[in-house]
Amino acid sequence: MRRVLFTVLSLWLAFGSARAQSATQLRFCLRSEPKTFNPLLVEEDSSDTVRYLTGGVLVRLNRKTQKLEPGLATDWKVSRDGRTIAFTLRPGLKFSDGTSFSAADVAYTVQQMMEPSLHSPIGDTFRSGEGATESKILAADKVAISFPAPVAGLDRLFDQVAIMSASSAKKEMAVLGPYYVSENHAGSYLMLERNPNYWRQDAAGRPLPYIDSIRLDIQQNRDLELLRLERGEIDLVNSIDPEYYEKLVKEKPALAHDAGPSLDSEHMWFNQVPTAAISDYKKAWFQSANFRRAVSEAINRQDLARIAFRGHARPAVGIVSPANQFWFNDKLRPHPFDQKSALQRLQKDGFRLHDGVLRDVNGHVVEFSIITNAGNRYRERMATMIQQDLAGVGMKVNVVTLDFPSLIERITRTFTYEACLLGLVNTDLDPASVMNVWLSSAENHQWSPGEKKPATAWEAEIDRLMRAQASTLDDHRRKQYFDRVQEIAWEQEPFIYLVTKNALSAISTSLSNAQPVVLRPQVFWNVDELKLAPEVAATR
Amino acid sequence: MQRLLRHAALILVTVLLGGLLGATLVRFSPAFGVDEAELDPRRSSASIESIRRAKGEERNIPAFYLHYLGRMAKGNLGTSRTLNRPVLELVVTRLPETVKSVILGLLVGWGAGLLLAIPIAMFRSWALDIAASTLAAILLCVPTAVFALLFVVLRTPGRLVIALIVFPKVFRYARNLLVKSALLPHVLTARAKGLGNLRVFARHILPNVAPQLSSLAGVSVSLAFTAAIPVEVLCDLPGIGQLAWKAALGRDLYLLVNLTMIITLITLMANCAADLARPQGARA
Amino acid sequence: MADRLLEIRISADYPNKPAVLDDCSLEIGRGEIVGLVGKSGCGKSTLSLALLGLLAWRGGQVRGSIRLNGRDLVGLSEGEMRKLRGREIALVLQSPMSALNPALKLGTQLHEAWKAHSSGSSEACNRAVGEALENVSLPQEPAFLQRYPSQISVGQAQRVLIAMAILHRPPLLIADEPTSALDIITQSEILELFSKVSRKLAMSILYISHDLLSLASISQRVAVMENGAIVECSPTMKIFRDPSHPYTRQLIRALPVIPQVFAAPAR
Amino acid sequence: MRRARQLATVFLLLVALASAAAGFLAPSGYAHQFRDTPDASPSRQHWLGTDDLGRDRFARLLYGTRVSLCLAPAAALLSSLLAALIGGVAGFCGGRLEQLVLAGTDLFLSLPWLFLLITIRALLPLNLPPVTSVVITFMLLGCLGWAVAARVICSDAHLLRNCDFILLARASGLGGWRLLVRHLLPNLMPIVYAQFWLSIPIFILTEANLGILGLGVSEPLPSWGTLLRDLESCSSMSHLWQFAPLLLLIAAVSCFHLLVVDREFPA
Repeated sequence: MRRVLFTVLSLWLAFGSARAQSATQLRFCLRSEPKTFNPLLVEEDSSDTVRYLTGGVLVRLNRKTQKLEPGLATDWKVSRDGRTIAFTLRPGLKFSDGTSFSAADVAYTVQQMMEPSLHSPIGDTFRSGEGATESKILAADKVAISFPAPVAGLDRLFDQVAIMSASSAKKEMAVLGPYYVSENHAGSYLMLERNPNYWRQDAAGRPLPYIDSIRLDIQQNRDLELLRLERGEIDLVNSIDPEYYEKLVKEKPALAHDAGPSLDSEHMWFNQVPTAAISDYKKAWFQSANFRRAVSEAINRQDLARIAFRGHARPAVGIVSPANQFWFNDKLRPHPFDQKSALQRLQKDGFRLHDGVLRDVNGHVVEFSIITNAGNRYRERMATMIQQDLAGVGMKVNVVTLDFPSLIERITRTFTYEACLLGLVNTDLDPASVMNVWLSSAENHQWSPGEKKPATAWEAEIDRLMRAQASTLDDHRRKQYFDRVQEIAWEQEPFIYLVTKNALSAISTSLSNAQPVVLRPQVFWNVDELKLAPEVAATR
Repeated sequence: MQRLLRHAALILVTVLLGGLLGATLVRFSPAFGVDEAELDPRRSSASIESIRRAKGEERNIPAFYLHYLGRMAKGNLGTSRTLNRPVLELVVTRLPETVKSVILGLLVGWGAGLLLAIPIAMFRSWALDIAASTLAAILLCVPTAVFALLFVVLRTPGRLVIALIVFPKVFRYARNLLVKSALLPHVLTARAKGLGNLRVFARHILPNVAPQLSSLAGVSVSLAFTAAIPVEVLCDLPGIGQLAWKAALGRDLYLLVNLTMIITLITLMANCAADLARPQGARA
Repeated sequence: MADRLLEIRISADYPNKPAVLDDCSLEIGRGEIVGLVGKSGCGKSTLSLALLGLLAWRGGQVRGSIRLNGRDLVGLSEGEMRKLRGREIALVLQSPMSALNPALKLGTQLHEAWKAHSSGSSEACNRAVGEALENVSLPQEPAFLQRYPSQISVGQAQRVLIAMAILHRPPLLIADEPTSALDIITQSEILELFSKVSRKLAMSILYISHDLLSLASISQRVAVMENGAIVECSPTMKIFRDPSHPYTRQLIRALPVIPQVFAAPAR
Repeated sequence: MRRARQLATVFLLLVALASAAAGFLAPSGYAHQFRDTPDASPSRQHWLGTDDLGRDRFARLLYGTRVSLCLAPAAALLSSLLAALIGGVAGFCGGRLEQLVLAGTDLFLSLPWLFLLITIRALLPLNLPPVTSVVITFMLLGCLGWAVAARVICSDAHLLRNCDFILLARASGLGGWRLLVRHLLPNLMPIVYAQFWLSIPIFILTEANLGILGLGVSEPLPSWGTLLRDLESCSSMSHLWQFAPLLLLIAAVSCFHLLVVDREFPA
């Protein structure tokens, strides 16, 4: 009896290990639960990760070269007026559940995306003018989409549009990307299995992706995440904080990767809303370019980068990060730290420094508060350092940390704040994606949202330039316009850009082919080409 | 039986009132109905406007609450705005995690507390008494959140923090109670009869302190649940404590109201069970 | 006294406090009732606990010697001491209601006392309990044994305690102020009971009280304690007629009625 | 015990003295950033090293102690007074009112106060000096902390109500307000006093918990809570001096515990 049991056991073990050897699993962490699996409604990071791993797109932006590559479409063409794009689709493709893919699915996806009641954030980026969007199915593998007005950078926007099936019973869970969601243990982990119907093959004709499944653990605590990486329980951390990076460099330097300046920057701005409930004399300061420039010059950006970010950031130049190879205006330099020049600028506006206290023309002491979100250690540090820097030119600054909703309420509804320190996450390279920040009528024009008409001449000029670049198709002409926008913003500093953070990541040595870049998703952008070393695969 | 019913009615009323007050608190808190999505630069003005309108529901609190109670009677607890899922589902998936932590914490805390307190009372071991009392005194002085931070740094399971919170309270209370009871005349009589330590403890001390210990049990359950919030937030355990924290930060009306009611219910039930365990009239 | 049951010569103290018993010496003969008198706080109860080896539970320490039948009890281990308690030395405490465990039935407590030292059958146990109850004039029917301490009177409770103490017919019984919580009639009944039991079972009793009169009515000798030491120990008659120590004289003078005692100090 | 209590008092006085003399002991101040030496180890210039922004840890510790040691007793005073008022009146009047108040405390204890604290902080005016905002936070804690103490005081007042001397006072024609002020209040004072001492460590710990969760004192002012928050960033045990605030917190809170009269039984 015992012998039989033993035999059965060993057989089972052998079978089990054989199976483990053949199946490879990539593991990493999400910082929160994905809020939605509908690719059109994706807003936060976790859903975006799932969309990137599962969604099939018509064209794919190569995160490394920053150039477009064919995806589900083998060929595409934007019409001369910039309103229509025509795709030629790869033939014979199937969704993960076996439903076949055709031009009808593209038309369905676009129609869903542009549905006004859905409020798709991606849909908003396509909305350039009033009117309906039309999709024409020219053949089973040919489709043309026409927008009511020209859309700048139209082809690149499709990098974000994961195509959904018009007919599958599984709705958005039927996908065209390298993986599909097989299990969802809410709050704890997600399992993604290799999509057997994925279209890509490697040079040798082997079907991609190489890795059979992905396990996404939901893990908020970054300390624990790093610990699990060091233990080999997970294979990568997409973006890590400078402090953890430093720690990793000390303990396991082979795992740490610094891809240089990212697209993300930290900035502060003064409240310039004309109706805001703050004193008129303060409004007058904040609306003065001299005042803003003086504050900017009184801040030691080098120190911010060196101390607050442990050197893994660099002084920011302006709207566009140097990492954005095409759109960055390389004539601009970060504002230098120069308190003398700052005081001279202030004197032009009638401010006087006396006994370490700065007073304006009418004798009001210069004191204001900076709000930032509680719990973000880096912003709190920067605010505290700015507090000391500005004390050097006699300004008294109060740092107030607020929970995020309260902060948002103050900067978007009640406008009861004086200055705010926040960061901007850029997912897109094209200036079209920041239209809603720079147009003076936009809601995200944060220093003074929703202006009926531009409050200043330079805002009017930015409006004109932004509209001009949006309606131009030639990228070089667009860049000329946008360079000018960057210069005006550098000159006027409605946003005082502080630092550009580096893209830091951690990757297990067992993961090969990983080439971390600055664009999201930094580490697994080439997920279908990633490979796990065999010895690691064997132990799983 | 009547006593039980009265207790149940009182609990029900308190829980419902707690829910109403919680809802009012959330509704009139600053930044109610604000969504992070509004900061998405891709969003057009029209789309932001519509988000705001959608969030602007639930303005009238009594109407909301009545409507909510009506739906709750049908088993529908509403939908969480921040996590985009039904509250019932969230609670059902998160509650076991917290209950696991709390039970483990209580077991370990009570086990350690009693294991140390009983020998001290029964064998009058001075060295053990001083060592254990000092340990308990120190543990009592450390904020819960510091424990949680240290446990993360030291890579120890976060659940045990609850044990460290429960242990000193149980130990100090049980030690004092047992030492006092061990000196009572009837215990002396029992010893004078020549009974052994074990028997004296089991028959003459334990039954007499059981009601007081059970009331401590009630207190310790609510203590453990209170400790669960910072522990789960800082140690990243997906329980209802963490959920409550997220709900508070996200002004998640439905979620917060439900969690308030659940936590109130658990606390009151624990206290009530302890109350009922005590003999009638003994309550000062 | 040739036939000595108990010889004590001890000092006792609690940590960080002055000595409670200071070289206190006392002898008790077989079958003799010795009264111990002194004002409250002078160390009477400490002495009784020291005799039973229970002082350690209160955190106290004993030095000196306690000879019971020639055997020194001071150096004995807790286990050995436990075997003596209830079989060689028994204790009756002051307030019967708190000395009985309120949570257990009378019968349980009596049986438990029996089983602590005898492994006999339940029949033997019942017999012994019945006998003890009879000795203290309590009803022997099962219904009585089913009661809880809160369901009987104080006098009955004290009788139960005595019954429990004499269950194993110990040679020595220590009664620590057994009557001070009782009303005057019950008090005299219990006193009567003590002398009866002593005679019947040839049991020595150390009767501790602050009430000289009640004590005088049953004891053959009286020991007077002051500040942890026995200052005088003489036959009862002598204590009243010819007290030698000033403290004893003070005690006697404080009594409301002396003449009757002079006439008939002991029955 | 007495010795320990004296030691505790001396220690607390020393700590209070040191924090009062912070300006003298740590001339660099709590806010100045030595940007050339962030995260430094202890040296002669910086006894406990510097924090992540280069601020002197020793100075921050002293100033933080000042905040916690001054404000926790103030909050404790506020909450015990509230508790005495609510609990005392409820316990004394008894009946429906008492039940109502007890149910009220249950309800009060079950509300999401963490949430209230978050939102009230969000409502404060922005240009408040950090000192004012921390005072407001502590006063808020004081206003929220009465419920537990009120239960204890209520039950004590309830017991007192049935005491003989109150009966006597009533019998001699006293009533209402006079009874409350002359008889009840003096007898409630010890328990209120005990509650006051008992709640000081509770407020210190609450502030520390809030500080760690990021709801504490605003920059650059330190408190024990914000100092403990730095533990989060030290992910190794190599920098032992970073634990100084924790040790001081433990020492101070245990001293407060020692000073409190032992009243361990839960309310």
